[in-house]
Amino acid sequence: MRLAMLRIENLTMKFGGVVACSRFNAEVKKGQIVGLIGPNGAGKTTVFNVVTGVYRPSEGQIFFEPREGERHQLVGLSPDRIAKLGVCRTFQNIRLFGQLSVLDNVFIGNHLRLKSNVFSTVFRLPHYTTEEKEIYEKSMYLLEKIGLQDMKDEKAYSLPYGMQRRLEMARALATDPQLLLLDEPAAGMNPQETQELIQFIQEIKDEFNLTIFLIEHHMEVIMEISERIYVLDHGVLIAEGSPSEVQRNEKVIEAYLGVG
Amino acid sequence: MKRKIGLMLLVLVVACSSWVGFAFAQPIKIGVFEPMTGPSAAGGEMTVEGIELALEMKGEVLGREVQIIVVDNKSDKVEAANAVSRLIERDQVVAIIGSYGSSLSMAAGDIVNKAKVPTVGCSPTNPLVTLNNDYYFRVCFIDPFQGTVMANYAVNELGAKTAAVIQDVTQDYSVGLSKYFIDAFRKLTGDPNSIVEVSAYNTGDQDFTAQLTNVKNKQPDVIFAPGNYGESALLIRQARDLGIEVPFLGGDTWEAPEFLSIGGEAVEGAVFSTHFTAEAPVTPESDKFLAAYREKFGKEANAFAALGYDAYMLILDVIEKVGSADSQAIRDGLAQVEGFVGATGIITLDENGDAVKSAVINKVEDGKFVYLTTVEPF
Amino acid sequence: MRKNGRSDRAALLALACVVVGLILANRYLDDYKIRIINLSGIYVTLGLSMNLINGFTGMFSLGHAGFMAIGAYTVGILTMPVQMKEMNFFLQPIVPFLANVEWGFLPALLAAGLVAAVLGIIIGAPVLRLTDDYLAIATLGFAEIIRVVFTNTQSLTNGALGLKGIPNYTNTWWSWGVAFVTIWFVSFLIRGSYGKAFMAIREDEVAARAMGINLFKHKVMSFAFGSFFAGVAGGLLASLLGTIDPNMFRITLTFNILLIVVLGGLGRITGTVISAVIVTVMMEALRFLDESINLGFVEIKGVPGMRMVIFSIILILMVIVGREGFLKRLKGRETSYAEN
Amino acid sequence: MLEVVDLHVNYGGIKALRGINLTIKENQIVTLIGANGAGKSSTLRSIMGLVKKAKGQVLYKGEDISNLPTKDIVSKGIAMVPEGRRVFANLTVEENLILGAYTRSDQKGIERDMTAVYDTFPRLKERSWQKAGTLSGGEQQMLAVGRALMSSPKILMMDEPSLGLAPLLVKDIFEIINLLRERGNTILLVEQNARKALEIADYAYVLETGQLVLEGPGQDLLEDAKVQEAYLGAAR
Amino acid sequence: MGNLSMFLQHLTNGISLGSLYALIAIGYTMVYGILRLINFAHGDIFMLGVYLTYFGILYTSIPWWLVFVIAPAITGIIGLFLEKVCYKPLRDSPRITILISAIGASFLLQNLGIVLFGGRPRAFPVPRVLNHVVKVRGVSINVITFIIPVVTILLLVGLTYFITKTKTGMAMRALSRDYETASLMGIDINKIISITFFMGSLLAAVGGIMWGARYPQLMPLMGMMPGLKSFIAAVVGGIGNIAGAVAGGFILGLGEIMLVALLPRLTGYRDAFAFVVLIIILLVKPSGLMGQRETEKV
Repeated sequence: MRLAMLRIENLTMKFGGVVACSRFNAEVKKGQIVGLIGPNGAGKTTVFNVVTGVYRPSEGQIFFEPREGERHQLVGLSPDRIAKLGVCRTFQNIRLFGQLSVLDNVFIGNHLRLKSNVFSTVFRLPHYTTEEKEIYEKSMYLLEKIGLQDMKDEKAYSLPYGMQRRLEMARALATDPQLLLLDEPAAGMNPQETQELIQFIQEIKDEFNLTIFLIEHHMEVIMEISERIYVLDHGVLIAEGSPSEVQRNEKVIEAYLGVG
Repeated sequence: MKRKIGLMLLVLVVACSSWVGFAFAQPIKIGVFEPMTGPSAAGGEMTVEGIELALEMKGEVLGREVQIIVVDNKSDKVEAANAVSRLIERDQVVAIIGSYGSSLSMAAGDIVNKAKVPTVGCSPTNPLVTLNNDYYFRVCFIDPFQGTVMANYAVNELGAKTAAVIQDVTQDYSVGLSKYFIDAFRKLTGDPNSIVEVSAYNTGDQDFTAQLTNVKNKQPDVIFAPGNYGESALLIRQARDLGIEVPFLGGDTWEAPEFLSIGGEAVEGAVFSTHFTAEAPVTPESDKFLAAYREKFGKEANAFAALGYDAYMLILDVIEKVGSADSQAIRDGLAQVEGFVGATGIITLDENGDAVKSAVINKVEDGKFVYLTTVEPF
Repeated sequence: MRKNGRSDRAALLALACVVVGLILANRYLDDYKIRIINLSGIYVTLGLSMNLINGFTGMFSLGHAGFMAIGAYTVGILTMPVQMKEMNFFLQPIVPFLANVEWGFLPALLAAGLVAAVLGIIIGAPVLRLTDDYLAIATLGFAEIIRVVFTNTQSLTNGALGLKGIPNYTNTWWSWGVAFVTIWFVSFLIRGSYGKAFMAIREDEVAARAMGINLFKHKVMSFAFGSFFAGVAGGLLASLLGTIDPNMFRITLTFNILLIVVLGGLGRITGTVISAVIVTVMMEALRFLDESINLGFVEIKGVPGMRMVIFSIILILMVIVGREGFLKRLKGRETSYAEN
Repeated sequence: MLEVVDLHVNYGGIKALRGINLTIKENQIVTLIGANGAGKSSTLRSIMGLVKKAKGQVLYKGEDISNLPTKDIVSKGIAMVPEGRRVFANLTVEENLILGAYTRSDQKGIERDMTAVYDTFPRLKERSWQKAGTLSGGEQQMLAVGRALMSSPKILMMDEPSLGLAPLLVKDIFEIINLLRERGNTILLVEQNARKALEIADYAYVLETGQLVLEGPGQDLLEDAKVQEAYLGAAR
Repeated sequence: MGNLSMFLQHLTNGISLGSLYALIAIGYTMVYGILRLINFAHGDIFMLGVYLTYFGILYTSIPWWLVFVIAPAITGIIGLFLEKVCYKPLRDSPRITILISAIGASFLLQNLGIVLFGGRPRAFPVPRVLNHVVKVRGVSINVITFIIPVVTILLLVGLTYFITKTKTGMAMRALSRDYETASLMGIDINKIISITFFMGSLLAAVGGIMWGARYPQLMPLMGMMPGLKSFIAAVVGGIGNIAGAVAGGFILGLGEIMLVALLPRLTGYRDAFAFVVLIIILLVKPSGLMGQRETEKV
């Protein structure tokens, strides 16, 4: 039995009178890539927002267990606490630090692991300089990984769409996450870019020993890389299982894939 | 090395130019820093009118022309300090007049003291202005005197047994005056409980009904409410609306046409101390000043114009007496002033540089300031 | 990294120039010009401290006058000689525990900064979760409250009478020394990880939190640093003027600093420094607008207040024409927030 | 009826549209499909004058309307149902509909259309005094469509009307679209539910990263292998 | 003076002051509600309105009641012009930018006031009818004190009607949430915003006239404090909500008076009262008493 790194139990989220998500249960095991699909507005991003602490759920519990014997209840924690525990994410509508350079965006991803205090950064004490150098090298490595090392001084907003998506992922990787939540990483990408993305996700998963939970519309992505898929519709879980199971599920076909 | 040569050259140039300047009998420059904008603008304007009039009447001393340089201090401390510094350095004035508003004068105090340029204040009545400053003088009396005068008037003339005080806590002038009034009033009545209420407001406030309602409830015999003429006029108006009938007493700042126009009928009967009144000329110089003022501005002069006039005339008188327009000489001359006959009275400067002179008490009657009495220094 | 090295050298060069400039200025310039130089230095500190909060961290705070007041009074009360205090507090004696203190300038300045920073944290912490305009109004409110409190606590601040006779320690070395410490502090802070985190918050709070940045902690930190330097600058100003009162610290003072920050560009250090100097000098240079101009044959009557009209027009133009600051536009690097 | 010629749109440095050409004939349903961020919404928005065009023209009945302000385009008879419905949540249902007819002054016509909308969407009539923000997603979508219809448009453009709706409602929406066409409206439809869109479309365009990659009658595209792979899911 | 009549007097004073705050807050809240913009210059437009009335009465032969109509109309036009110059170019900019522009506009009007009208205060010519005192059982009330709440309530009713029942009002409400969709309805955004600014400034001027009649002292900086306080009133009531603004105004006015009445020792702190209330409201219920909370979408 693999460790259930993320367990969502009975999650319900209401906004005013609207129920975005109702009694949702899911589990992501360590080392897995798990997909979350469903029509637009089904409540997928809400699930991500609740897991990362942006919203506090109306009901339900979320457990994060990065390693055996270390279990955290994520409900009630602030987003930054959750990120520190090792859960990081990307956003559906890219949220980079637009006016800052590409390098700085990744640099900031490292901030939560910074050991030096603010005064040693200002007075540039030796242990900070060493640490800064490490962060710089790590950031450059990540930029190389996504092929943006030559654009490190460009402002983030000036990058083309596809590169912005990749930069967002590099930024998230810089936080040293155990669990990475990707919100529609392939949105707006053409088939070729999408293929590259699939490879990239596999690669980083292996290299950084990640567990990945992703929302995606591109069926080829989700079907190719996920081990398990959850299907949400109107905030309700309508199916779960392996890609092939889900694909054959009639409810799913009706709600999402569309029938003739 | 190069720097040294540069320095020497510079010294040479400065020396030459000052010598050349002297040879052509450059005008004697007197700086004026007064608030021409901002909350204290009215007082500044009135003062400058008097100074300009004095310049017209006596534009020459020791055979040299006198020039005044007026700088706006915007009723602001930083600006006041800059203005004075500029007068001293850029305009090279030998003496300075100013400023309406004690806090503005204080902002200039350190600068004139350091630069050793004698300065004569027209109407700053806060004792701190001249304290510990060998170069600051003034032609007006100070708050302790004014507060005491009004307390005397209240007790002796009006027969008041109780009083309420409403002060503008943001004005040093108002706070100071109130304090001296309270002390004197308690002493005169011999009753520590004779001050029945001390209430407060801020400059710029327009609604005083709450404070006044509290005061009304205490039924004082008089109300002492020194402050800006604008706020004071509104305050008295609202008091009358609330049915408070007792006399209002105040200080020299009330002497402005706006006090009458804003206050309207309500300020009828208000009594205040001031430095000078057109109705009771105290010296021959008063008559001269009044006539000239009437001719130039077509209206009756007020105390601030008269004080401006006196400050200027005093400086010129000292220059004449010591026979030099050198700053140090003027200062030393000022320190000796005794019995100078000014428009506002006979001025003797005490060891602090404060004028020892009489105060005038005015009353509002039929929309005009009417002279009541003169109070001699104690 | 190499780029940093180069700008460090440029900064050193600039520092050397200013030091030489100050030596020359102190030797050849008159007190009036020295005073302007002092004020410029103080305004550099003020501009940068406000820019740290408003420009780099993106919190729109209008509380600067309040923090300056705290700093100014701290320096005033701590450095004033004992008899001077007695003389000042002639209406109501000063509270006994302050009556006999007489500190040196440096410890007093540091205390000014610290008191301002601590009050900044106490005051700021609860309101920092407000956004934009609400934060602006709340901080402006705090500055007003500080002013009202200072007016009314007579035995502590001498109320409306203000303080007079604060020793004049401030000279060009102090004012520009502090300015340089501020420049150095802010630029190193911004270059380091924490400063980048501040800017991340400005760019996108949600994303910053998702990257593990504790919003509250960082905002409070930025606010504390900003108010620290504002307090120190207030102390310098008090010591330069020798006299202070609560009325000095009105909203208008904050607006002046805002003008400097907007002119120099939100989130720009060099721009702020240059604009602080320009604005201070212009405030004086434009005095002619308020005065009568004699052209020989005709005299144009000066209009008091014209200067401030011009300044407000400049402020509005600055915002409309160059949204990120005029100086930046002069440098030809054009970007727009809005298109992002 | 509506023609778009060589349309370019830039957002900052990003080229959102790079030369789009569309032709919409009267009484047709034309659909625009493509992935998120491909530029579908940008196309609609620039036709309505909501975003600045970098280059290109929009012709309506032969008349150049590229540079008209939005309100004039609306009064010419083009209406749009924006993505995500965007009903005025603080207004009642009825007020939303009244605003839909903002450009019109024929009181009788407005009343007639209002009745027509209420007939088409009886749920709205039941809730006419409710604030629009309290409606469910499906009801809001109906309101958004009804509101657009109130301007009695010649051309109705819909941006992802099925977004976030339950399958049943999606079916309803497409039925309504069909109905509208039968009533003589011309419709430009942007949809992510590519299959449904293509099924009802007379003509369709496929957008990819700001460019048209494919066009043809709806049925043809539905059978196109590439389209099937990319947009209909590899399911079949 | 008995305790009861003193209390009643305080109450009357509070209602009088509160209704003035409310009157100015209506205009504030209206502009904010539509544009989501704190029009810092609102207080200064208020000042312009009072000065225009002053000049109208003293320097023209127009009867005062007509000036009371004309001056606000002119002020409205000035407000509309201000929007075109200072705010319109920045409509798509970040809020901070517009806020700075608003501060600049406020600063500009204040200093223009100093240049044009001089720094010295002037006396507002209060028409006789508005200015005599009535005594009711020991409580003194100036007639103007009756008029102001009446005007406030009338305006509240009138505006509420306008906003809820007319097409333009509907367009305003629609616009306040969503410019773009509003323009999709064929609403001329610029026109509606202009109307909003016209009305907002007109209301400021009406408030100004009432203020002038109650506190007849005119100064170029007179708009600052009433402006800030009525803004606070608008926030307390829930900004964007007209009834809320009126409620906020009364709360603030009564609160200020009652602070002095109940805690006479704290009179010096009266000016800080409004700000303390503001901060408490912002922390406890940022949307104000009657406002609705908006949630940010991620």
